[in-house]
Amino acid sequence: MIDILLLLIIVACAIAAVSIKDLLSAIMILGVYSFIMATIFTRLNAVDVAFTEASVGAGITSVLMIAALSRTKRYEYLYTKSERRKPSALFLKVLSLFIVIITGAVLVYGTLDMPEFGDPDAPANKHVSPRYIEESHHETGVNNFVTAVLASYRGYDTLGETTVIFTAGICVILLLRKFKKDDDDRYAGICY
Amino acid sequence: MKFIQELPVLIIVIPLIFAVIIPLVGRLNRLLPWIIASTITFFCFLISISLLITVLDTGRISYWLGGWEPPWGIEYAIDYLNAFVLVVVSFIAFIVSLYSRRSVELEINKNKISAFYCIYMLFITGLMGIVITGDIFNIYVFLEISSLAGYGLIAIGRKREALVASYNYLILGTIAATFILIGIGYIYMATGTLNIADLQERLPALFHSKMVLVALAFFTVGLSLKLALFPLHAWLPGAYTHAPSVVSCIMAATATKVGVYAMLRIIFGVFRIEFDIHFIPIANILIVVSSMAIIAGSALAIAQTNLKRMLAYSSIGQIGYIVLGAVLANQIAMTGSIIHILNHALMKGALFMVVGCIIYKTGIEDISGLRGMGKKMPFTMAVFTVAGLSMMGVPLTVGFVSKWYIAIGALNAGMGYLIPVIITGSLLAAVYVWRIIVNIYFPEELPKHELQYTDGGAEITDHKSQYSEAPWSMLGPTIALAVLCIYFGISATAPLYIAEKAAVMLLQ
Amino acid sequence: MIEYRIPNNEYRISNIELFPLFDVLYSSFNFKGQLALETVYSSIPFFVIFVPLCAVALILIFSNRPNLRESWTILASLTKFGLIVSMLPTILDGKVIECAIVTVLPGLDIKFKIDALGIFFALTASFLWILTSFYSIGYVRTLNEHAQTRYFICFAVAISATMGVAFSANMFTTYLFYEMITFSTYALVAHKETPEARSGAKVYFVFLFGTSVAFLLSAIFLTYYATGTLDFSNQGIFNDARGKGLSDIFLIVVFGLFIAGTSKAAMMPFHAWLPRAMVAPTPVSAFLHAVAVVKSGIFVVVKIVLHLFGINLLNELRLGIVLAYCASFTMIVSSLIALRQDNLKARLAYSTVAQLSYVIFGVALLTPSGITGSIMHIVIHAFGKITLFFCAGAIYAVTHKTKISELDGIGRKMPFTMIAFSLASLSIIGIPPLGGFISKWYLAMGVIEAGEIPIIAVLIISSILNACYFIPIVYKAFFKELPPGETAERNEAPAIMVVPLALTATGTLLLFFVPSLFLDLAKMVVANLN
Amino acid sequence: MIDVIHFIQTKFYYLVVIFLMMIGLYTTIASRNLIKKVIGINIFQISVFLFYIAMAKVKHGTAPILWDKAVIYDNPLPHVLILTAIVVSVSTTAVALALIINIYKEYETIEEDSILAKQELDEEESILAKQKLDIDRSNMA
Repeated sequence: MIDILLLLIIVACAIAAVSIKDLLSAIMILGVYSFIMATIFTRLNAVDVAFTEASVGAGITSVLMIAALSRTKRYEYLYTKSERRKPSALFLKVLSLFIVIITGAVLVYGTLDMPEFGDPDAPANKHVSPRYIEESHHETGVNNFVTAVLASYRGYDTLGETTVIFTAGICVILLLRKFKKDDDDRYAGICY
Repeated sequence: MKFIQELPVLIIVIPLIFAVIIPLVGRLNRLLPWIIASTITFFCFLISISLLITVLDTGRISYWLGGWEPPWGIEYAIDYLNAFVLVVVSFIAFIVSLYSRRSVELEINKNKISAFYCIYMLFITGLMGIVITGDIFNIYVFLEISSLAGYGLIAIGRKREALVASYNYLILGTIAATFILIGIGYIYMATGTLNIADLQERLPALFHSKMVLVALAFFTVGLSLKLALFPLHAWLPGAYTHAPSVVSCIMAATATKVGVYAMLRIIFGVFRIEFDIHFIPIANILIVVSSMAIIAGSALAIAQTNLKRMLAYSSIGQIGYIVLGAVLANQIAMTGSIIHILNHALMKGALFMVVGCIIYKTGIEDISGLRGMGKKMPFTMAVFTVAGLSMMGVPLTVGFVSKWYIAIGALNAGMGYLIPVIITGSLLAAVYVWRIIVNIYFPEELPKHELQYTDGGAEITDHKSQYSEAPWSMLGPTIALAVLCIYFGISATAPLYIAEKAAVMLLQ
Repeated sequence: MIEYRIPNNEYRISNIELFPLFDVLYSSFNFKGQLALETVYSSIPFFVIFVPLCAVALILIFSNRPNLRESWTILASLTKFGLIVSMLPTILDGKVIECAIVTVLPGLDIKFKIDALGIFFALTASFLWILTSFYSIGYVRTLNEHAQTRYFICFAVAISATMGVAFSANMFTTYLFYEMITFSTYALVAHKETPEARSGAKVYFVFLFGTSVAFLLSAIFLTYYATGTLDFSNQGIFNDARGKGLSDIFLIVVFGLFIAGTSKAAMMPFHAWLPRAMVAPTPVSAFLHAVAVVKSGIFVVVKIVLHLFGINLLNELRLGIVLAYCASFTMIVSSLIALRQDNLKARLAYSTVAQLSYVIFGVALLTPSGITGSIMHIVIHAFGKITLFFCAGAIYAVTHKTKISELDGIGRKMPFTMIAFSLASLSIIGIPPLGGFISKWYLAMGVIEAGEIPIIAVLIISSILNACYFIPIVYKAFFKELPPGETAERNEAPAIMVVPLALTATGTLLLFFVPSLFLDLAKMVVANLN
Repeated sequence: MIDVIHFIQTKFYYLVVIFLMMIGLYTTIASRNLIKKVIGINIFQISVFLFYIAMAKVKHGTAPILWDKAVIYDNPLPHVLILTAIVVSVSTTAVALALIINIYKEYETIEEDSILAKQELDEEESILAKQKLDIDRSNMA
């Protein structure tokens, strides 16, 4: 029952985050969204993921967003009625709705053949993962299977993940650090 | 011996390590990042060549990362197809690094250069990772590495439009990546595995499953976004136009090619062709879409006044050729498609390098600015002519080789009505290329008030009289690519041999 | 009496008996026995193509020293002619020279094969290149043209490509050099860089490149797909595929695409580029648009008809006669248009359009005499038309006159030029004792052999029209008074221009009296068929 | 009818996930505010994470940590994948935000419409400047 309640709340959060015009509030609600998501993860026994989502997803993302917001504008532009009725705006809306509905319909169509929720005989639980559950303790000596897989079996994904952080870090530094202008800026005089 | 066996992982790990080192040593010497980037990409090129030779000798290489056998661990699987693409990517990366020094010095703030080379290396690593890995989730991770690096590279551009272009690319790229993630989820749910070879074995039994179908749809849409297939190309023109020349060059020559590779791998390597034929008409949809891409991309290219934007649209058309050849799904067309990965990398690389040379020397990005440039920069313009003719698909250039294969493949597939599409693409290419070539060599007399603007200096110079060629450090690599455009146009035996093997492998 | 005995299919060239004089005159080369199509391997063809390209490099290097630069052009033209002549005896022995350069793709080789038809065309073009080189030097120096280096370079590339077309052993090689001609001559047409030159060149490019990509390339794709080969063969290459159930509609479409693709042959409605290309300097018009470019177009058509489809196949499909009617239409209509032109070069251009259709007409008859006549017309028209263009150029260089209405009495000022002009125009009209008569004779014979007597009327009407647009010029030049203010003083162009045109005019005469070399080659082509 | 109810009962997690995804995707595409787009993309991605985690759940399973009493464990592999994906998602958000800050610095707005308008102005200006430069130079000449 509590699961259903959580899901309802999270849907409400998502709708609220998306529709509110005050971006600061939207960001806060997004934080709440992440946090409830972490709770749901815990309910689904994904404790490691829940930790990460709560700290990284809800925490860091919110902090970053607020930091960004502090340097830009807090309120989203309110379109007037006439602006909202312009053909281009309407077209965009209809197009996005169309895309979204199609995508959603395709996804729902896919679920028709899905194994039931929690089915222990689902292929996802049968083929590769049993070995992680049965052997990883012997093979790696770690009690937590998730950690074992993360660090050992799929260690290179983790290396990739680290690289992603590094790449993002360098990009952010590149974008935000104030660099001195070049002394001899050859582009200064050229217009094209 | 040991070293040789570790090559598949070294080609990823070495550039990764040096990517970290570059910003550290960048403070010591301004030239050092460039030297490292060139050396390491050259090294990667050598590794990829040796991998290719090994593959040709012994067949598929399977490298188990961390010693865990697939499907439990991650596998780097190298066969004809990705060995070939790996060589293309690392070669272009090497050539572009060689070329980059002067262009980067001019177009990028000096203090950002070491960061630039760092991201550049990460970008290449990401691309090579996508190509080499045999694990579908690993593809996602590397895709994100290369994409993030790509956003950074584009944002380095000097004009403020670059930021917006980068942001647009980021949004669409992230949507694409998330689509791919959904696809991975669905397919994992259906099969319980992430290893590509394992997937290929387990999928045929599940072809009737709706999950598999949806997974394919999401992969196709996600990858089409990434490789800028026609209606989903919105991010590409802006990104190529506003990025620094070197970045446009590397992205045009490698990034979309790797996207195409991923598409080939997933549509044919994971799902097999029977699936397309018997379960959904995805091949037919893609034939229509790619034909549209060929025509629309080339037609839009004609309408452009900015040289880089024109080349960007022409890329969209050329990507159409690659996808068209692939989805015709017979050996000849597939060979054409695979070889076009190399050919388009060569010619588009050369063209963007030419643009870099022009910008370096004159700052001109407008097509009209090329007026009479033939006298001023004869070598650069000769390269432009060669690569341009190649775009038109003139015999003895690489462009003809791929078009020939794709056209004959279309006929063999019983789709003769695609010939007009291919031909129209060529003709439209002739319009936008020849227009420029004429302007280069047969400059029109301008009315007096439209005098040519040239260098940043106030001096008015006449293109016709002055010889002012780009530095050899830029010209050398550019000419090298043009020479290869002709060499592989005359004697395409070696790449064809590999492409054919790859095609056979994909279609069996 | 010349007899060509071919296994299984023995026939004689009938007209020889009808006209005994020919028998005496033309049997100097006595070709007897079977045509043993022995193949000789040699690298000479490669050098023939390569020599002008070497000249390009040398011209470029010595671009600052005009005399030295031009001497390379001359040297190259002589060397090339020598090389081609050196191959002649082998060909006349009934052998075929082959030379494979490189395999681009499996099934697509760059390969040369010199047979009688190829050497026929190569001989014509390379001989005329020598004369044109001299003439060009005179022309560009007299008029002090700009960008002379580019001019000579493009000329050399164009001639090299023309040789490539003449020698190619398969459709791919042909296509390759065919495109090369377009690209290299573009620069020559746009040479003056004036707005008219640019727009003329644009039309030129759009027509030539556009049709060759849109139609010729598609036709090549389809041919390769249907037959798996592009090699020329005397029997045609479609027979096997047809035996396996290739539909006739497909063949008709491919043939149509081929013919539409060879717009260099200037058949209506693909002729529009030719008059527009007259913005080029006159030696270019003379050589390229009377010999190299248009003739390579014609040559490709002949190749397609004889060696790609084969006479038998076209006869069965009844395509030959359709093509012949198309050509007839072009002949008449363009002659009518020519009548209305006042610009001398434009009139010559439309005349060229008409004359080119004679060649297509002849070959489309698919009869031995028709083919012989059509091949002969390649060389005969080349000599005649190049003379006419040379004369037009000489007139322009000296007096800057371009219009026919201005030519009153010019024969008194430039007698040599105008005599040459008269000879050439009589030859084109087809009056004996000039070369034009021979080709028209054979064409008429061809019509009779084909049993399509009504079309003979076309030949007659067309000849009358030819006379109508040439004779008045000659009349004006010699019998009208000079316009007031001009003296009848002799004022010829420099010798370097007059000598070539005198030589080509003499050529038109010689072709009537001693055509044996060319005629034998043409007959060998016919004998090789089937 | 029973089928439908059964379907919803057994797969309600997935259906909710899909609904959340679509909210996110819609915002990403339709919103004209740059930060709102990032919010949308975050919702989109996080809901995909839920999809994976829901997939990993096994009835009566326990968290995939070695435990004496446990008989059935949940599937650990999707957890691993999502740990990676969360980090990737945050990195992307960081870069996007950095870009937005820079865009705001340059354009003084984070609304797509006004950015587009300013870009058009830019282009017009550069054309005008070019013409002016040309005229200046021709005067000089």
